[in-house]
Amino acid sequence: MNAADKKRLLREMLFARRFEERCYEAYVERKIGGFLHLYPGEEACAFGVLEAARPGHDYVITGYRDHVHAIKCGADPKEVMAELFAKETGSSKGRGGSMHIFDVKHHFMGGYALVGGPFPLAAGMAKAIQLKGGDEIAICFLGDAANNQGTFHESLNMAALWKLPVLYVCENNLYGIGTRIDRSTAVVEQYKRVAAYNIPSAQEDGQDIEKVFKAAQKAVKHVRSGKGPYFLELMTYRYRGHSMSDSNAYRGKDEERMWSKRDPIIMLRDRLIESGDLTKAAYKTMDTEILDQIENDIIAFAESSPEPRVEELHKYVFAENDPWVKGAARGGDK
Amino acid sequence: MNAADKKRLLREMLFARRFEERCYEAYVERKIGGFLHLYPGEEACAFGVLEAARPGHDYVITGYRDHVHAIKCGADPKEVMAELFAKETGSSKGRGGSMHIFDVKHHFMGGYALVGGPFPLAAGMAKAIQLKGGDEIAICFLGDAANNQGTFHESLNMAALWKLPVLYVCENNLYGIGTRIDRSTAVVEQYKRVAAYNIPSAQEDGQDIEKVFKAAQKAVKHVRSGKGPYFLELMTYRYRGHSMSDSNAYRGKDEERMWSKRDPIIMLRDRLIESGDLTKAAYKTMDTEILDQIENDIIAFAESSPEPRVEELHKYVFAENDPWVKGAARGGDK
Amino acid sequence: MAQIMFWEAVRRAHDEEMANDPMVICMGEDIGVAGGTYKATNGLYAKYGAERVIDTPISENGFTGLAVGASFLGVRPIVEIMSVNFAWLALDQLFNSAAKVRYMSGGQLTAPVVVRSPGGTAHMLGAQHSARMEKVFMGIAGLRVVTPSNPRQAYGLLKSAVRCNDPVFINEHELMYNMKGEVPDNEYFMPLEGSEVAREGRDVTLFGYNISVHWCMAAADILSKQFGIEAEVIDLYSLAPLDRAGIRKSVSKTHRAIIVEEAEAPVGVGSEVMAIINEECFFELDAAPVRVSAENVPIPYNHTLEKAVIPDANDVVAAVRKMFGK
Amino acid sequence: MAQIMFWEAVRRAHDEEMANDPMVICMGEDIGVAGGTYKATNGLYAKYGAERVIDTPISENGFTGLAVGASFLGVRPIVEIMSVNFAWLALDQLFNSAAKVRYMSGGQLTAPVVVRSPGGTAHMLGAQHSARMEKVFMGIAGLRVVTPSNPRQAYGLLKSAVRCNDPVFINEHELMYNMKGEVPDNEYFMPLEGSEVAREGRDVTLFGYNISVHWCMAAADILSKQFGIEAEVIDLYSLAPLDRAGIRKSVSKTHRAIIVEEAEAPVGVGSEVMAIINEECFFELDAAPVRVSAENVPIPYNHTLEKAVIPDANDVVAAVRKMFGK
Ligand SMILES: Cc1ncc(C[n+]2csc(CCOP(=O)(O)OP(=O)(O)O)c2C)c(N)n1
Ligand SMILES: Cc1ncc(C[n+]2csc(CCOP(=O)(O)OP(=O)(O)O)c2C)c(N)n1
Ligand SMILES: [Mg+2]
Ligand SMILES: [Mg+2]
Repeated sequence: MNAADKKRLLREMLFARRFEERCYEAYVERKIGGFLHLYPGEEACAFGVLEAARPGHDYVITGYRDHVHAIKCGADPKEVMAELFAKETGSSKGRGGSMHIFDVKHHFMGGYALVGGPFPLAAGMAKAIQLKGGDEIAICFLGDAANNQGTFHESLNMAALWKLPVLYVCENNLYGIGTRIDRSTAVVEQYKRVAAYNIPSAQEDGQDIEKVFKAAQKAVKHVRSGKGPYFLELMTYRYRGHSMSDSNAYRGKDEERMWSKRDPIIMLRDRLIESGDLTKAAYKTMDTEILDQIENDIIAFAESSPEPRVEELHKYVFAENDPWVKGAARGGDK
Repeated sequence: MNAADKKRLLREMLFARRFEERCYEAYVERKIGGFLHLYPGEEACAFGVLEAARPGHDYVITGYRDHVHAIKCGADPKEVMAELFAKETGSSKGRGGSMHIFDVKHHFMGGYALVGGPFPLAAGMAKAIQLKGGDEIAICFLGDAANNQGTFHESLNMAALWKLPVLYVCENNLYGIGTRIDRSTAVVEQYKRVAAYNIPSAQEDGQDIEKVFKAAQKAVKHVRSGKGPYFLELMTYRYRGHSMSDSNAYRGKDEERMWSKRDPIIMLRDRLIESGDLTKAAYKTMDTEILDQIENDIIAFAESSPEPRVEELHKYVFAENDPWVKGAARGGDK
Repeated sequence: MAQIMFWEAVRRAHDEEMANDPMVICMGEDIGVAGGTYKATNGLYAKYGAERVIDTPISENGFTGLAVGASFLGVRPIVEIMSVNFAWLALDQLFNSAAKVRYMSGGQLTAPVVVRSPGGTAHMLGAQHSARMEKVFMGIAGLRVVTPSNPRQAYGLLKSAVRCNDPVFINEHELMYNMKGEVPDNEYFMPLEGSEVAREGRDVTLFGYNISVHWCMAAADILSKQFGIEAEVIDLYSLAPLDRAGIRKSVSKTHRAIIVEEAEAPVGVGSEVMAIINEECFFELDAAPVRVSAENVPIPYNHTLEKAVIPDANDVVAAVRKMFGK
Repeated sequence: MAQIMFWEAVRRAHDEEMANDPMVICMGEDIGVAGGTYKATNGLYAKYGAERVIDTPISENGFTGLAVGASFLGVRPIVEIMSVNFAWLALDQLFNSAAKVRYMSGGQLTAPVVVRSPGGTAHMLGAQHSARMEKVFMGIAGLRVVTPSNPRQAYGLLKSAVRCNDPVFINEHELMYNMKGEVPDNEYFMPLEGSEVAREGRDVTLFGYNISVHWCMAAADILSKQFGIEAEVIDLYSLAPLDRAGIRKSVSKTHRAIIVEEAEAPVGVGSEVMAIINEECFFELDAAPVRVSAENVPIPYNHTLEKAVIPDANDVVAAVRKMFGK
C-alpha cells in the first residue's frame, strides 16, 4: 500500500464517516425511516478487506449495517442515500431501505435483516462461483453475535466440506445490540471457533487499516487460490448505538473513550501527516469537499427524487411475463 | 465394575439385542408400523453411559432410536413393545410409536424424530435442574450426523455459557442414513468440535462397555459436580440399516465384518468366560430365558392389549379442564 | 382502574407471575440487562437476577427449545422473540416439540411454555421485519394462540398463559406497546379461549383482532355518525381456537360480516373466519362476507407503499359502504 | 405415452433439466450416492457427479440458504427436503431470503430456486413426521406453490419450476411416489399457475389437490353410480396463487362446492377456497360450501386413529350426501 493508496483510502473512509453522520441527521429530521444501523468506528474493516479483494468483481454480502460496504463495492452514494429516503431512484427503488441496500451490477448482493441469514447465502454464491469456474470469491461480513446462530455452524461446515471460495469476515464490535459478547458466547475469540470446521482463521486489529489490509490479503489469496474458506476476525467498535433507538446505556464511558482513541480515520490521517504525505490543511480541504459533495450532490439528489408510484406496488413480487407461469401447457405428445 | 455388575450388564445388553431383533420380526410381520430404527451393535453406548449415571433419576432424552435407552431408564419392556404395536397399553398410549417412546415417571423424556431436536430440550432440562437445585443431570444421546444441525451449535453454546448440568453423548456410528460421516462433516472427530464452546470432551471406544463406563463416570462426575456440560463421543456401529427401509448398500462388507468382530455383547461375554465368571452354558440359559420372556411375556402382552379408542382421538391435544382456558374471567376490580 | 401502557401491562404480568412462582422465568434477546426492546421486562433483571431473567444468544430455535425443555420439568418460561420475523427460525421447536409433545407422549409430558412476540407491520421496517405470522401459528394443533388488542387483555392473557398447562403463543404488536388503556388494579386473569364484544351493533359485524380491532372501532364510529350504520365489533383475541359460538351469535344477529386482518389474505384469519361463518350460519347471511386484508406483497420500505399495503379504518368503512351500497 | 411411476416422472424431469442446462444442480440429504429416499434422483450422482448432485449434511436451513445464494448467481438448484416436516427448519431461508429478495432489491436479484418435498401423512409415522404444510407455504408473497396429483403433473411442473425465475415450492406426497400414470413421451412443460378439470360434472364441485384429488375422483365415481350425483372434480395443482377464475367457473356451473384437504382445517386450503368462493360467486351458491378436512390433532401413530384423522373418499361421499340430503 503506497502513500497514494493510503490517501485514497483515507478519503474513502472519511467519506463513509460523513455519509453515515449525515444519515443520522436525516433520520432525526425524519427523512429516513425504519431501523438505521450506522458504521462509524468500524470503517477500517470494510475498506481494509475490500481493498485487498476486488470490489465490483467479488461478490459481497452483509447484514443490515450495509451502506458503507455497498459504496466500497461501487454503489453510487446518491442511490444509497435515495434508498434511505425511500425514493424510486434508490438502489433498491425505495423498496428495501437501510437494511436492504442492493447493487447487483457491482456484485453487492445485499444487506439482510435476519441475523445469520447471509452465512448460507454467501456459501451458496461461492458454490455458484465454483461451479462456473470463475475467479471471483464470495465475501460475507457479519457481526460477532451473529456467530451464535445455527446458520453459522451449518454454513461453515458446508463451506469447509466442499472447499467453497468464501471469506467470512467477522466484524467483532464486542456487542450484539446491548449484550456484551461474553454474556452471549462461550468462546469469545471468534477466530478460534472455526477450528470446529477446520477453517483457517486469524484475528486482527480492526482499527488499523494497514493491518486489516495485510490480513485480508492473505485471506483473499487463500480463498482465491481454491484452498477453500477462510475466517477473519476484526476487533472493532461501533461509536453509536446499535441502531437509532439505542443509547448505549449498557457500556462504560471508559470503554468508549478508549476505543475512540483508536479511531481508524484519525490513526491513518496522523500517520500520513507524520510521514509527510498529507498536511493538516489538505485534510481539512478533503473534509470540506466531502461535506459539500454529500450536501449538494447526494442529499440534493435524494431529496429531489420521486417516490415510487403506488400503481407499481405489485411490481417485483414475481418475474414479469415469465413464460413458464401462464399460457397453455407446452410440448407433450401431439 | 465387579463381576456381578458385568453379568447383569451382559444380560441387559443381550436382552436389548433380542428385544430389537424381535422388533425386526414384528415389523416384517406388520405388527409394527411406521419407521423403525434399531440399536443392535450400539448397546454398550446406552448401557455403559447410563450405568455410570443414575437412570430413573437423571433425565434422559434421545432421538428416534430410543427403545433401549427407555428400557435402561426403567421403562417396562412390555409397554415399549405395546407402544410399537400401537396399543393403548403402550408407553405413549399408542400415540407415539417407535420414534416417540416416553416414560416420564422414569425420567425418560422421550425419543424425538427431528434430527437435532433434543439438543436444546436437554439444555432446557438442565436449566430446570439448575434452577431447582437438584442433583440430577440431563443426558442427551444423539448421532454423529445430528451434530451438523444448527441446534447443536446453539445449544452447546448456551450449555457452556450457563454451565448447565448436561451430558451430551454422541453415538458416532459413522453414518447418517447412507451418508458416511466424512461426506457430511468437515471435522469428523466430533469430540474436537466442542472446543468451539469450551466444553470438555473425550472420545472412547463405544464397543467396550467397560471403557464406556469409565469414560462416562468421569463425564457424569464432571457434570454432576456443577462444572457445566461435557461431551462424550463413542465410536460405534449399527449392524442393521438406518431404518427398516434401508439395505446398507452404501457401505462395504469388509467394514461390516470388521465391526461385527467387535460386538459389545460377545466381547463382554468372552471376557466373563475367560475370567471364569460365566460358563457358556450359563450364557445359553440366559439367552433362552430372555427369548422366552420376550415371547411369552412381552409379545404376548403387546399382542393381547387393546388399541386406543377412536372416541379418545382428541384426548391429549390440550390439558383437560384447565382452569385458565374457559369460564368467566377471574379477578379484576369489582 | 389505572390507565397504563401496553408494555407496562405486559411487564406487570411478568412481575406478578415471577413473584408468585419461583419457577416462572423469562428469556430472550436483550430482555435482561437492557430490559427488553419494548420494555416488557424492564427492571426484572435487577429484581429477579440473571438466573431467572435470561439474556440469550441470538439462537432463536435453540433458546425456544431450551425453554420447552425446561418446561418439561415444571419451569414456566416466558420467551420473548424480539420480533415475530425471527420466529421463522424457531418454528421447529415451537411446533415440533412444544405443540406435539403432550399428544405423542400420550399425555405424559406437557410443555407449558409461553412465547410472546410482536408481530405486525410497524413503520418502514421493510420486508424482513414486517411479517404478520398469526396465521402460521394458528394452524398448529396443540398450540394456543392469543393476541391482545389492549393493555387489559395483554395483562390478563399473559397471566393466564403462564398458568395454563398448554403452550401458548401471544401475538403482540410493535405499534401498540405505547397504547394506553385501563387495567384492573386487582389481579386479573382472562380466559384464554373466547372473544369479546368490543362494541354492540345490529347492522353488520366487524371482526378484528389485535391492531385491527382499533381500525374496526374507528370505522364503526364513522359508520354510525356519517352513515347511520350500527356496526358490531367482535374482538377475536383467541385465534386458536377461534370462538365459533361467538362468531355465529353475532352474525346471526347482524347477518353481515366483514373480517379485518393486517395480514395478506391467503390462508389467513379472514379466510378462516369466513369458513366458520359458512359452516355455522351460512343461511343467516344477507350479503357475501368480505375480507379486508393487506395487499399480497412483501412489505415495502417506502411509507406510501407500506400504507397502501396495510388496511386501515377507511378501508373498513369503504368495505361496509360497498356492502350496503352507500 | 408411457405409464410411469410418480418418482420416475420426477427423476426424468431432473435428468432432462440437468442435461439441458449445466447450471441445474440438485441437493439434499441422501439424494446423491443413495439416490434419494424416494428415488427421485436415482442414478443422477453417477451421471452428473458430486459437484452437481450434492449430498448435504443435516442442515436444512443451511443448505436451503446455500441453494438460494447459488441461485442469485444463475444456478438453478433443485433442493429436496427429505420430508416436509424438516422444512420447519428451513422456512427462514425460504421465506425471508428466497421469497422476499426480488421485492426488497427492487427487482435486481431473484432466487430461481426449486424446493421439493413430500408432505402429507403417510403410514404410522407419528406426530413429527406427518405434517401437511402446504397451507404454510401458500401464505407467503413471492413464493409459488404447486402440488402435483399425478406423474404427468409431477414431471411437467418440475420442468417449468426449474426454468421459472421465481422460487417455487413443490409439495409432493410420500404415499404417491409409486403411483402410476401417463406422462408424455415428448418434453412437456405445465404452466405453474392454473387448475385442471379432472372430471366434468354438473351437480357439485369437489375441489382437491395432490392426494385429495384421488379421494375426490373415487367419491365422484361412487356418487355417480350409487346416487346419481354428477360431481365435477377440480384439481388445484397451483396453491399459490390459487386459480380464482377456475374456482368461479366451476361453482357458477354446479352451484355447490366441497373442498377436500388432507390437512387440519384451520387456515388451510379449504378455508381459502371457501373465502374465494364467497368473494367470487357467493350468490351462485345453492348450499353452504363445505370443507372436508383432517381432525385438528397431532397425527397419532396408531393406524386406526390415524385413519380417523385423515379424510378419505367415503368422507367426501358422506359430505356430498349430507349436502343433498340423500
Ligand atoms: C434472526 C434475528 N434475531 C434477532 C435479530 C435482532 N437483532 C438485530 S441486530 C442484533 C445484534 C447483532 O449483533 P452482531 O451480529 O454482533 O452485529 P452488530 O450489530 O454488532 O454489527 C440483533 C439481536 C435479528 N435481526 N434477526
Ligand atoms: C431435521 C431432520 N432432518 C432429516 C431427518 C431424516 N433423518 C432421520 S435420521 C437421519 C440421520 C441421522 O444420523 P445420525 O445423527 O448419525 O444418527 P443415527 O441414525 O446414525 O443414529 C436423517 C437424515 C430428520 N429425521 N430430521
Ligand atoms: Mg456486534
Ligand atoms: Mg450416525
